[in-house]
Order: sequence, then structure tokens, then C-alpha cells
Amino acid sequence: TPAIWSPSRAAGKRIVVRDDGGIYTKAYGAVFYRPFTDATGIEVVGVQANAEPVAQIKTMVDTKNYTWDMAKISWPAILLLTNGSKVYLEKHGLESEPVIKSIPAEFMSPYGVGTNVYTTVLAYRTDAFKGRKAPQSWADFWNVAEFPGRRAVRKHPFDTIEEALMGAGVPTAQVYPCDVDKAFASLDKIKSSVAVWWTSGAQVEQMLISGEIDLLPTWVSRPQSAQAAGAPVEIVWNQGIWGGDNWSILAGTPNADACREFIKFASDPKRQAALTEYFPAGLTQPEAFNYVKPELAKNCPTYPDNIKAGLKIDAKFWFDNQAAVIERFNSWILA
Amino acid sequence: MALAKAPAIEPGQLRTTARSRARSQAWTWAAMGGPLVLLLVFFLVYPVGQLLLLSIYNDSGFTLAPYRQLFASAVYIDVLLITLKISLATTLVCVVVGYPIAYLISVVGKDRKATLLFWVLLSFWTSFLVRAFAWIVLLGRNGVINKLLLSLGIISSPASLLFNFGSVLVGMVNALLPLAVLTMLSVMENIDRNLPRAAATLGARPGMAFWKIYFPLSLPGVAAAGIMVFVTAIGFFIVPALLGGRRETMITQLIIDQVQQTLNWGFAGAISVLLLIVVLIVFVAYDRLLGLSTMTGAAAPRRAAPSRLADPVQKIGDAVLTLLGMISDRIILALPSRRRDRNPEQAGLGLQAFVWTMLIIISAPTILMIPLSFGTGGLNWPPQGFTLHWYETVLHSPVWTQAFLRSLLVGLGTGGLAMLIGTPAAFLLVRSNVPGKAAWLAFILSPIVVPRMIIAVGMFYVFARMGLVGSAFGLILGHTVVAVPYVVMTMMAVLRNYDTRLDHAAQSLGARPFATLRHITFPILGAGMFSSFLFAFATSFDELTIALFATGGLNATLPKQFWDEVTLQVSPVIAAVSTCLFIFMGLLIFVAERLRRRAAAR
Amino acid sequence: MTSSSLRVKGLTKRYGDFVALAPTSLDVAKGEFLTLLGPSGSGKTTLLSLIAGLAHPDEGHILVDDADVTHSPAYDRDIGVVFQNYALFPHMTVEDNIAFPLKMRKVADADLRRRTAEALETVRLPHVAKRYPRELSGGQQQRIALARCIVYRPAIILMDEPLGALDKKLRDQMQLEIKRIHRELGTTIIYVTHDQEEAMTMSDRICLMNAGAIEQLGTPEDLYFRPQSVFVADFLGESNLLSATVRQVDAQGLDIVLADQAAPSRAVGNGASFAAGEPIKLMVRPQNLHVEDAANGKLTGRLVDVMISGSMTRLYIAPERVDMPQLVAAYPTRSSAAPYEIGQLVSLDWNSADAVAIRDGRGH
Amino acid sequence: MTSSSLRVKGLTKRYGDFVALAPTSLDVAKGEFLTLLGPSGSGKTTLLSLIAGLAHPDEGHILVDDADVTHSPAYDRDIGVVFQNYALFPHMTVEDNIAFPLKMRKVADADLRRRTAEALETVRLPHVAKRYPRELSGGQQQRIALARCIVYRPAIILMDEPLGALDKKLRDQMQLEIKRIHRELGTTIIYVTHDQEEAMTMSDRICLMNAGAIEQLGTPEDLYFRPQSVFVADFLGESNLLSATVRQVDAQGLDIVLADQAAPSRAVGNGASFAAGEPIKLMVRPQNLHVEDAANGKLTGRLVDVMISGSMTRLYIAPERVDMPQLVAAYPTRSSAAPYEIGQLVSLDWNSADAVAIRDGRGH
Ligand SMILES: Nc1ncnc2c1ncn2[C@@H]1O[C@H](COP(=O)(O)OP(=O)(O)OP(=O)(O)O)[C@@H](O)[C@H]1O
Ligand SMILES: Nc1ncnc2c1ncn2[C@@H]1O[C@H](COP(=O)(O)OP(=O)(O)OP(=O)(O)O)[C@@H](O)[C@H]1O
Ligand SMILES: [Mg+2]
Ligand SMILES: [Mg+2]
Repeated sequence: TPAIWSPSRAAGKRIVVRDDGGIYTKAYGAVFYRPFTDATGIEVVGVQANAEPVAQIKTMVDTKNYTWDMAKISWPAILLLTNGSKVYLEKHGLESEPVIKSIPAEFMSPYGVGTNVYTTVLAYRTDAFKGRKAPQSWADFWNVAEFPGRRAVRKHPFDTIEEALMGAGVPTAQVYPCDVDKAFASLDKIKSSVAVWWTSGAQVEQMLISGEIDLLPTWVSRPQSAQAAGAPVEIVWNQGIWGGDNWSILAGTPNADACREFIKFASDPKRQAALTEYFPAGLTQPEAFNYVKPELAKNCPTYPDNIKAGLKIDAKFWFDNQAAVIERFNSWILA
Repeated sequence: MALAKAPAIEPGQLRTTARSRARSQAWTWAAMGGPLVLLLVFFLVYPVGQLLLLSIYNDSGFTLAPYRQLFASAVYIDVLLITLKISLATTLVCVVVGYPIAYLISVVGKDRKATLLFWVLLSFWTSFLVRAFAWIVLLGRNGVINKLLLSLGIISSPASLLFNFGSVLVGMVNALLPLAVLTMLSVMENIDRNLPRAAATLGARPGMAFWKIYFPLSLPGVAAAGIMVFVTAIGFFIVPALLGGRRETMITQLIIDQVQQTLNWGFAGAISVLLLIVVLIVFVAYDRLLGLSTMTGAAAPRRAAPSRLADPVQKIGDAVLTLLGMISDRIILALPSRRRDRNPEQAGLGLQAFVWTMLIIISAPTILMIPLSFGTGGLNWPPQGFTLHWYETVLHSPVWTQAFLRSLLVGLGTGGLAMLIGTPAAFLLVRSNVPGKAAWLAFILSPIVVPRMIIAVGMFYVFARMGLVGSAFGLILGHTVVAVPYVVMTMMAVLRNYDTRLDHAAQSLGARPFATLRHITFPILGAGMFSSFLFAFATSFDELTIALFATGGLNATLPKQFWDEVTLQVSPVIAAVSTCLFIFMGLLIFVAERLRRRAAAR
Repeated sequence: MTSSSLRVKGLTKRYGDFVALAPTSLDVAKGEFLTLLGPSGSGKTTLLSLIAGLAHPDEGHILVDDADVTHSPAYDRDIGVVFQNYALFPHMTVEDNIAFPLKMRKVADADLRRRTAEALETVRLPHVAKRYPRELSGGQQQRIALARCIVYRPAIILMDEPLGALDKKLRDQMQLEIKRIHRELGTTIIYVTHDQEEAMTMSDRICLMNAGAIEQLGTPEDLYFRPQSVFVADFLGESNLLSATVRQVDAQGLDIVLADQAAPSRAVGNGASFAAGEPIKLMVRPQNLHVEDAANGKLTGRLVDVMISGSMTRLYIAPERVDMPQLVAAYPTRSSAAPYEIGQLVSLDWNSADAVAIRDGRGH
Repeated sequence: MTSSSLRVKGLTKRYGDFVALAPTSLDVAKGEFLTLLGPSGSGKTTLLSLIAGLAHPDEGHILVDDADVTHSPAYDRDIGVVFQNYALFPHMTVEDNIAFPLKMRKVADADLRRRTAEALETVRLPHVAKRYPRELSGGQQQRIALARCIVYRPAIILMDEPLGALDKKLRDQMQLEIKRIHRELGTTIIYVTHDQEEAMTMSDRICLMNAGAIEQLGTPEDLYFRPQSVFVADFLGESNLLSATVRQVDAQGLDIVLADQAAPSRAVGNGASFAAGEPIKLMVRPQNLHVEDAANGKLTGRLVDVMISGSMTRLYIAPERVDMPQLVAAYPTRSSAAPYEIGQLVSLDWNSADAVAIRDGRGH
């Protein structure tokens, strides 16, 4: 279709939303985008970009060339885009809207309306722990002697530092601000027992399904899809590390108001609930669980039992420390 | 008589014509090299330069802080060394393994050539992402090879084949071998077959004849292949990340982290500059040792000023070749004697066996996808059940077909544009006496060296201003920037062995420069041109980073679609798509071959 | 002494349907100088490539010193080749090209240098040692190819028109050099040339090829004075071929009558046996055809053209009798010679000892 | 009619320090047949490439029909070239090679086919039309190169040894073809050959080159009978060069004395003026040196060697007087000739009209 090849966008009633692609685009299209167009006549185009698309957003705002109007981004991304001398996101100003008000404050910020929660959990192969005690915490993961098995750890300090601290016995509440020295000391202990340092979710999924690895920390969606593929995999929600995805509006976009309309529309509890038909979404409206089948609900990161024992990511800590920690992690891993 | 009418020619007039010739030469240079320079300046130097400048400028003016940070920790140098190690090893293996393959292809008849080329190119049509996954499936603890070895009783417990230097090497070589083979092939096709035979009559055994005659003549191809594989390998990071272990970190990965996670442009710029400088050093060293001049054609006037360095290097090179020749001949002698009535015009069985083994190995990932695409157990070995579900999904979903068509279109566009811009530049570098050829070469290669992410971000900035984001033309431009070095390098390597007397003959027969190119030069350089085009096409067809940025996510290309497919869930859909592409290409080549034979028969 | 004998038995080479070399047998003695002569495309290069091991025969055998080398690789045969198209290594200097075969034989450095320099002297090109082949003229390249072959003194040397691109003067000098090498080293040489003079002065024997087969093999004198066929008579040297019939054969020669002419005359045979009444061709070489003003010769004709081609001046004569071909007579060039006039009627005569009878079996 | 005149003024070509062509001037008239002759490496190919526009002169001018084409590209000059190394296009069949220049001139298809077929006929190779150049023998390739050049009838044709790889027979035929084309089309031809006979029989004028410069330019007879230098005498045809001194000059010729000999003799001049007492070289061509049994000739010597080289039989004679070079005498080959004996003492004589005096200024 030639329309696809026309330059970025035609004027008119249309907003372009960056999302995570894949199943998100599919689910959002069915649950948010098309119904919104039907309801308002405003076309919504969902586009995918690489993770953490801060560079694109900065460029679009700097050049005033709004290929996107809004984006689904994480807390660290929001911090990166709003903490300098120039602010690249529009304040949404929707706090007082009824449909937004009902979202818990922990999912909200002036530049983003929480729409999804993702969690990093401990996952293991049940066949590897058949007839013996399975790991239930990061401490168990760190306990190589009592919980033998092939381990994988993410080759990146995000989440890994928190896991190391909890693995060393630091209570969830005291993880932040992270004691980095202690975290690396803890990592030292497990370093030699790590068979694989993973870098991508797809890799994790493959390793879980093929039995390459017995236990590892990973984003919960991966063991979930491994389960769906029939692999004997179990998820430990205890001490899950969670963070939020938000609807954010690019500063200066002429379609900011349409975006606001869309955010309101997409924050509707019933609508959020409908996402679970596609995947176990991290619903940010507590009320949404009223509309979700219980067997689906317990797979959602924000299901009360799941999130209760978890740890919320401190984006500010990472914003302040990531440069140093990443560098240290990189040199640690080579040593 | 005629004498009286002849126009008198004054000395002054002579000077003018000389000057006007110089001027017209300058114009020719500009016309041939201009487009490439403009392309690179606009879409590479300007945007990337701005980003790199951030490493010495911040809000408060001039700073060297990023560089201080760079050297404060050993980690960046370490990662750089690891990157170089992986890239060099990849280059070495690609050239060493690729050479016999290219050689065999260059000597067999037309029919077998097509078959061999098909197998070499097979991996081109499978996304690098899919291939990386295939290697995980092949080499994993419960993978194809381990299962096979276990069932044969060769090993008793699964061997660790994955997540180490070796597996990274396998993945990288798999990705870059076609590049090496085609580059060397394009040069080998133009080597006079009479020369090794002449050497044989002069007493050179096969080893000697090869190392002292054939090999030096193929050296421009080896040099081009080596430098291109090396430079390309440096930019790889996804394959090493997926297949590597704890220590296999590529410098590009660090740069991307800085861009994506911390938005520290200054520091990303500083690492990039470090990388660029190191590549430049490698480049210069390489030039000194092997001589990039062998590729630019600046070899002729060497005699006039024999450099003090070149001579010993040449001597050492000669001694090494002699040694290699002797060793090879010893080995050949030690081998069981070959069939007596072997035709000297045919390739040996050992060579054929080696080449086919290698071709099967590099095609393994693509072939593996075929059984997996019919299974229900995901990307796992052995496949379970039988289903056509994944094919239904692919064929019923417009996104895949659209992405495929779009990639095809952009790939063809990129191939065409890169040829259009790169070929004249290659001619200029080989045929003319433009000053500073090595520097130009470095400049032309820079799009491969500069990390893709940096280019993509910089380019996005330019595109955004020009309103090119999301347009096919923008994407083609973007891909051309990174594809054009392959075209220039291959064409240069090919041109080195070209007999310019044929061009002269054509011109004397009345062919204008363009007709000469069309009827003589290009057809004779056919293999090389085809290779160049294919690289450009394949570069675009498999390109992800720039596509992600330049499209703004609006129009998915095939690699983008693959990438998308695995971001949340790994399903055999990608296997199904790979298999479809494989069948499509197979058919295409089969039909083309049929047509060619029909035409030849007439 | 490096010298070997060579035997070729039933050697055949086909390219598809095309027979480039029909089954060919040939014996070359140790130290012999044999020249292959023949029209373009008659299979000379093909035969040489087979002997050198550069092409694979479809049938037949090659024996060097009675050892079967048909399937030995080229490098094992100790047969040197000077290629028709030179085949110089473009990436080596002239010097390195020449030193190459010595290097292959691990000749010590000092010796190697000396012999390379000597070879360059031999071909009179010591000043181009450091150049690359592309920087040489055609003739210079050819001489380097020659030097590269003789420098290592192979037991058998095959030369495919090694002097084709040289001028007469240089050619003469090079011929002497080649003969000297042949004499001093006793090397067996198989030589291809288009220059008949060269073939005649240099060879022990000449092998005349035609359409992939041997037409006649013998000493230069054999071929020149006693050609076995019209083709040979026609190919080697110029000749006037007149149709005639044998009248009678005796020990000294033949009585013949020229076609349609009553007057009988004498001729010598070419070694073949003739029968009375047999139609033959009578060969008279141009230099043996005397032109006389008076009309008392065997034939008469009109002068068509006079051409000075160096040492010989040629007269082209149209015989009075129309069914006869144009005749050529030649005599030594003299600036002082009285000029003939075009159109002038001349009489032609020859010594009967210079008229050779040839069977008229095969035509050209 | 396609024919052009050509002028070359002060044309110079250097490769680094090496002067491949010293400033050279040359006028070639419309329709002239000029042959370049000269030793290997004397700059013949260089001169042709400059004229064709395939190389750039360092100095000088080229005028075609009085228009300066020094800086015109090759394809604009309408100058055809037959290359010394053939330069056939390897990816085209023989047919396509020949049709190429016609295609470039957009000749209609039917015409193109006809002319291509004709050209193939001319070089006697109609059966190889569909082959590729690598499937041809050396001589066949050369003929195709010739066909490709003559097929489009350029106004000027440059031929760099177009018949070098052909045997005598074919060469003669091709020479006739080239002459026919020259005559019928009036094409201006500049021809390079190493074959002196060819040069003498075909050319209107011969340009003898030496070390990048013109040594003598004139008709074949000029060069053969009146060489201006020892180099020319020595290069064109064989010659015996004897040292002598001029005694006296008159209208008919010169009185000379051979070195160290009392008996005076006569000689003719070569066009240059001589002064009494001047040392000269006396040129006597071998065919004009008569060998006599009796000792009544001008010189005596011992027979060293006898060689039959086709139509001529050569006698090599070492003069009695040691400081003289070896002499060559030649006479028409006859099978019936009485054989000389090696070592035999012979007497040598010549006709004074055949003895040419040459200034001894420049040696070789
Ligand atoms: N590219 C070059 N670099 C250096 N010298 C060269 C180059 N090309 C030719 N020459 C030299 O220029 C001189 C003239 O060469 P040219 O080819 O004109 O000779 P030629 O008369 O055609 O000889 P031949 O009869 O052997 O073909 C030769 O000595 C040759 O070595
Ligand atoms: N590769 C080939 N394919 C087909 N025919 C070939 C091939 N090579 C040679 N021929 C043919 O074989 C015949 C003999 O060729 P060869 O080269 O032996 O001839 P030659 O006697 O050396 O001729 P010349 O004197 O012209 O060099 C020729 O008619 C040639 O066309
Ligand atoms: Mg030949
Ligand atoms: Mg020449």
C-alpha cells in the first residue's frame, strides 16, 4: 500500500503511539487503538522501536518533527527525558481525572500515566528440582550448595544488583539505596556457578524450554511463554522486582490533547482487563481485576499476591548511579 | 599542401590545453567521486561528527572528561581487546575457510558454479537473529550436536559447546563467510589460469605454484575480504551477546548501553572515537604489511622510490610464501598417492570434500529451520509433532508479506543506489592518480566502522529535519551509507586484475566511455558487480538498527519483524518465515538457471 | 648432461566434437632439435601442452626416456616450456620471473643471481631486470619468457614460437643462442615456428602438421626437396606446382609431360614410387624458375608484377595457357639489375634436376 | 571514401626517466601505407598508442586531416587498431567481437550480420563464429583481431604486427587481403611488422625506428639500396659491411680502397655526399657476393658453414684477413647444386654497382 511510504505522517486526526511491538501491538490494537478510533474518529497508529527509545524522542522534540506523539516508556526513560535543562515530555495534567485518579500513586508521575507493570522473577525448571526442595527466594538462588543446578544471570547490572543484595540476605525494604560493594561481593560468590550470562529475553525463553538452564532470574513474560509452550517451568513471585510502563506525551506535539483523550480511554479498568485475553498484563487499575478471570489474574504482575512480596524498582537510584555501576559491572564480569 | 593549412601551435596554447586537461580531469574526479563524498558527508560525517563532538563539548564548553573516564578504568581497553580478538579470529577463519570455497567456485564449470553459489548465499536469506537462535539450538546442551554425539556414544555427558569464544566464532563466521567468499571469488575469476600452469612447467609443485603464483595474484581479493570482514565483525554485537559467555563482550555493546540506558552521548562518543582510532591503526598497520595500495592500484611507481620498509617486508613475505609452498608440498607428498589418471584441469577430491563440509556447516542454521518450522515444540531439538500452523500464521498475516516486500524493495533500491554511487568511486580510486588514496579508502570504510547505533541516531536527526523519517527513500539512503563501502571495496579488488587494454581496444573501436563500460568492462567484471550488488542488497536485507530509527517504527522491514517476533515470545513462526525465504530463493535461482540454460542452448 | 628422449604414442585430444589432435605418434631422440610447423590451428600448441602435461590427452601415451609420464604432473616432467603468449608472472619483476625456476630447484642464492644475470644477458635485456612484465614491449616480454625457460636447463624444452615477436636481426641472434644452448647442453628441443627459414636452418628434423595430424616428418632437406604431398610442397617454401603425367620411370628419374603439352621433359622423384600414366604435380621452386627474354624456355607467360622483398626479387607471371596457375620466379636482388617491364612476354625454363614429381593424391 | 592524412609533431613519451619515444615528427599522406620497422623496444607500439589516443603524449601534437586530435579521446578519432596482443573481448563470441565496432556505430542488424560474416570470410575463419577467443589458437585469435578492425573501415588503421602469429602461407594471403582493403578503400595504414620481406613488399614507405627515434624514413628501395646509416644497412636485410676509405668522388660513384688493401675499387653512394679520405663502410648484400673457386676475386676466405634456408642457400665465410668480420654470401637454393666443402678456400667478388658506400658516423 503506497500510503505506508508517504513521509512520516499526514496532517489530520491521527496520533502515533510508540509501544513495545509484538504481542503488545496486537493486544493494544484490539483493545485500545481500534476502539478509540471507533469512539472518537482519531486514528491511532502503533509503532515499534527499540527498547528505551529516548534518543528518538529527544531528536523528534529537538527537530520538532513529531513522528510519534506519545510513547509507552519506563520510569528510567522518563527520568532521562525530564531531568536535564530541557524537558522532552509534556506534563499530562490528568491527575484529577476520575479514571486516572483511581490508579495508585506508586504507578504515577507528572510525565507518565502508569499503564503496565513488568516484573523480574526467579524461574526454574520443575524437572530439575523433582523430588527436592525448589528455590523460593534470591537467597535460595545464591545457595549453590543446597540448590544445585545450572544457573543463568543477566549480563547487566539492572535487577542483578538488587538480586545480589537480596541473595546476600538484605531484606526487601532495605535494598535501596543499594550497597554496591556488598552487591558485588555477593555476585563474587555466585560468579563461578553461573553457566550462562544471558542478554535477551528470547534467549532465556529458549534456554528454559530446551532445559539448557535449570534456574535463572528473568522477566516474567518469558517463563510464562515457556509454560505456554509446555515446558515444565515454575515462577517464583516472591521478591519479584517490578517497574512501571507509562503513557507519556512528547513535549510540543500538536496532538497533545488527542493523546490525553487516548490515555484516559486506555486507562479504563474494563479495557485494561481485556488485555489479559492476550497476555498476563501488569494492570495498573486495581479495579480491573474485577473483570479478569481468577486463573488469569494470578499470572499478572500486579495481582495483589504477586506484587505484595515484591520490590519496586527505584528509578532515581539508578538514574543517579547507573553510569558507575554499569562500568563496574562490566569490569567485574571480565575479571 | 596540408602543411600550410596546419594550425600553428604556440607554446602558450600548449600550456592552456594542459591546464584545461587538468581542469577537465578535476571535473571527472568530482563527477565520479562526488556523489559518494556527498552521501557520506551529509548522512555520516555531519550527523555522526556532531555526536562525536559531544565527547569534547558539553554544556560548559570544551572538556576531556569523557576521555579521562575512558582511561580511568581498564574495562574499555579490555573490551576493546576482546573485540579485536574476536574480530581478528573471525577474519582469519573467514579468509582461510572462504578461500578454498571461492577457489573451487572459480574453477568449476558454469552449472556447478550456480549450485555452489546457491549454498554460499543460502545463509544470506536467513535473518542473523534466526541464525543465532539456530546455533543455540544446534550447539546447546540438549541441542542437535550433543544429542547426536550422545546417541553415538562418543560422549557420555553433554559437552559445553555454547556460550564461549568458540560458539561466538562459529556464529560470526557463519554470518561473514559469504562476504569473504564472494569478495575473493570476484578477484579469482579474473586470474589467468595459464600462470599456475606455467609455474608447474618451471618445476613448481602444486603447493609452490599455489603459494607463489596463484596466491599473490589473488591477494587483492584476500586483502579486500580481510579488511571488510574485520571491519564488519567489529560492529557485531548481537551474535556475540547471544552466543558468547561471560567474557565475550563487544565494544559496540558498551556504546549502545551508553546511548540507550544512560543517554551519555559524550561518553558514547569517546568510546566510538577510541574504536575509530584503533581501527585506523589496524588499517595503517595492514596497509604497511599487506599494502592497501595493492588494492588501489598504486603499485606501479614503487620502483622509482623503493621505500626502505617495503623491501624487507616484501622479502619476508616472499620467504613466508616459499615456506608455505614447501610445507604444502610435503603434505601433499605425504598424502596417499592420488589417482594416476587424474585430469590436471579438475579440482581435487580433498578440496571438494572440504568445501562441501564447510558449506553444509554454514547452511546448517538455515536447514535446521525447516524441520523446526513444522513442529509444535518451539525452537527445540528434536522437533515435536507436525503442524502447518506456523505457515498459516505467516501466510495469513499481512505484516510478514508486507515486511518481506518492503525489505525486498529497500534492498533492491539500496543495491542499485550503492552500485550507482560506489562503482564510479572504485574506478576513480583504482584508475586515476587522485592523491591520498589510503585516506580516501579509510573514509569510505568508515560507515562500517562507526557503530551502527551512532549512525542510526545521527541519521535519524538529519532525517527528522528533512522529513525523511518513515519514508522508503530515507531508509534506502540510510542503508546505502552502510552498504556502499562493500561495493567500493569489492569493485576495487576486481578492478585490480582487470586488463585495461580491453577498454582501450573498445575505445579504439568507437565505443564511448559509457558504451565501453556497458559492453566490455561491466560484463567482464560481472562476477564482481554481482557480488557488490549482493552485498549491498544483503546488508540492507538484514539491517536492523538503522531500519528501526529511520522508519521511526512506522514501516517494518523483515529484520525488524523478526526482531519484533522474538521480543516477547519465541515461536517457530520465524522458522516458517526462514523456510519460506529459503524456498523462494531456491525457486528463483532454479528458474534463473533454467532460463540461462535455455538461452545458452539456443 | 640434461637430455632426454621423447616418445608420443597415439596421442589424441578432442574439444567436444572437435578433434584438435588426431592420434599422433612421434619419436624425438635425445638431443634432437625438432620443429613443429603447420598452419594456424593445426594442433601445434595442443601437442605441446599435452607433452608438457598442461592438458590431459583423451587417448595415447607420452614417454620420456622410456618412462610413461602420461599421467605425471607437469612439475615432475622436467620439460621446459616457452609459451606462445609468454605467461609471465605479472606480480614479479623480470628478475624474479627468471629466477623462479631456479628457486623451485633450491639453487643457492649466489648461483641463482649469477645465472639469472646470465640469462638476461643472453636475451640482451640486462637493463630491465627490475621492471614488471607490463612495462615491457611485446618483444621484450617474449625474450624474458625465453630466458625464464633456458635458465634452468630442462632436459626437454618446448618452445611455442619463442621468437615470433622479434625482428629479423634479434631473431638471428636468438636463434644462434638457442642453437648454442642446444649444442652445449645437448637439450632435446621441440620448437614451434611460423618462420620457415628458421625451421629449415635450425632443425634436425621438421614435423609438418595439418589439421591435427602429421603430414610429413623428416629433415629440412627432405621436406624442401622431396615433399611427400602437394600440401608440403605448398606449405614449406614457395613453389610452382604444374600438372603433369608420368611417361616412364627409370633409375635416374622420370620422363613426364606437362598437361596438355606435347614436349616431354625430365623430373626427379620425391622418394615415392610412380607408375607410368600417373597424373602428378611437378614442383619447381621460384628460384629455380629462370626467366629468359627469348622464347626458348619450356613455358611462356606475361610478367604481372615485380616485387623486391629483400634479398630476393620476385617475378609474378601469368602463363599463356589459361588453365595454369600464376607462376613465381625469383632471383637475387641487385640494385644494378636491369629492370623488367610489366606486361612483357617472358619465357620460363628450369633445370630438370630442380623439377620434383609429387603424387597428386591429396590436394590442399 | 574513408581516408585521412596524419601528422605527428614532436611527439614524446616518457615512462619516468625512460624516454620511450623521443620527440618524433612524421607525415603520413591520405591513403599511404607506412610501415614502422625497428628493433624490439624501439617505441613502435608506443607511437601507435599515442596516435590511437590510448596513451597521452608528454609533449607534441597529433593532427588528423589537419585537425588537432592530441587531446581527443580514442573513440572520437576514427582510427582502427589491431593490437599486438590481440585484445579480444573474452566474454564475447568471435562473432560478437567482430560485430562490436558495428554495434557501436549503430549499423542495422542485417547489414551488421552480413559484414561480420564477410570479415570472417576474409580472415578464413567462418567456422569459429560461435566460439570464444580462449577456444582459438594463437593465429586464429590474431586473425579475429584483424577482422574486428577492418570490419568497420576506419579512415586510418594502425596494425601492430597483425600477422605475427601466422605461418608464411596464411601470411601471404592476409597480406594480399590487407593490400586489397588498402587499395579498395584507400585507407591510410600504419603497419608494424618484424618481417622485413613483408615491410618491403607491402609499404609505400618504411619508417625505421631505433631507440625511440626515427632512423630513416623512405621507400623500401631507398632503405634497402641506399641506407643512410650502418644501422639501417644492418637492420634491413642482411649485409656485409667492409671498412674502406674514399679515394675520389665523381658523378657515377666513388673510388675507394678497402681497409689495408692496396687494390682500389668502385662503389656507388647512398645519396649522402662524401669527401676524399673519409672512412666509410662498404655494404655488399649477401646475394651480391659471388663465391668463386678460383682465387681471382677481391677477397678470399675459408668456408665456415653452409645453410639452406628455403629459397636461399647461405655460405658463411671467414676472410683470410683476421680483422674483418665474417662474411655471408647467398645464392638460390637448388637441389642440383654442386655442394661446397666446409673449410674450402673460396674467392669473393662483387659487382661494383652492388657495393654501396655508407658514412661511418654512427655505429650500432
Ligand atoms: N609502462 C611502461 N613503463 C616503463 N617502460 C615502458 C612501459 N611501456 C613500455 N616501456 C618501454 O618503452 C620502450 C618502447 O616500448 P614499445 O612497446 O613501444 O616497443 P616496441 O617497439 O613496440 O617493441 P616490440 O617490437 O618488442 O613490441 C621499451 O623499451 C619498453 O620497455
Ligand atoms: N578450448 C578449446 N575449445 C575448442 N577448440 C579449441 C580449444 N583450444 C584449441 N582449440 C582448437 O584446436 C585447434 C588446434 O589449436 P592449437 O592451439 O593447437 O593450434 P596451433 O597449431 O597452435 O595454431 P597457431 O599456430 O595459430 O597457434 C584449433 O582449431 C583451435 O581452434
Ligand atoms: Mg599455437
Ligand atoms: Mg610492440
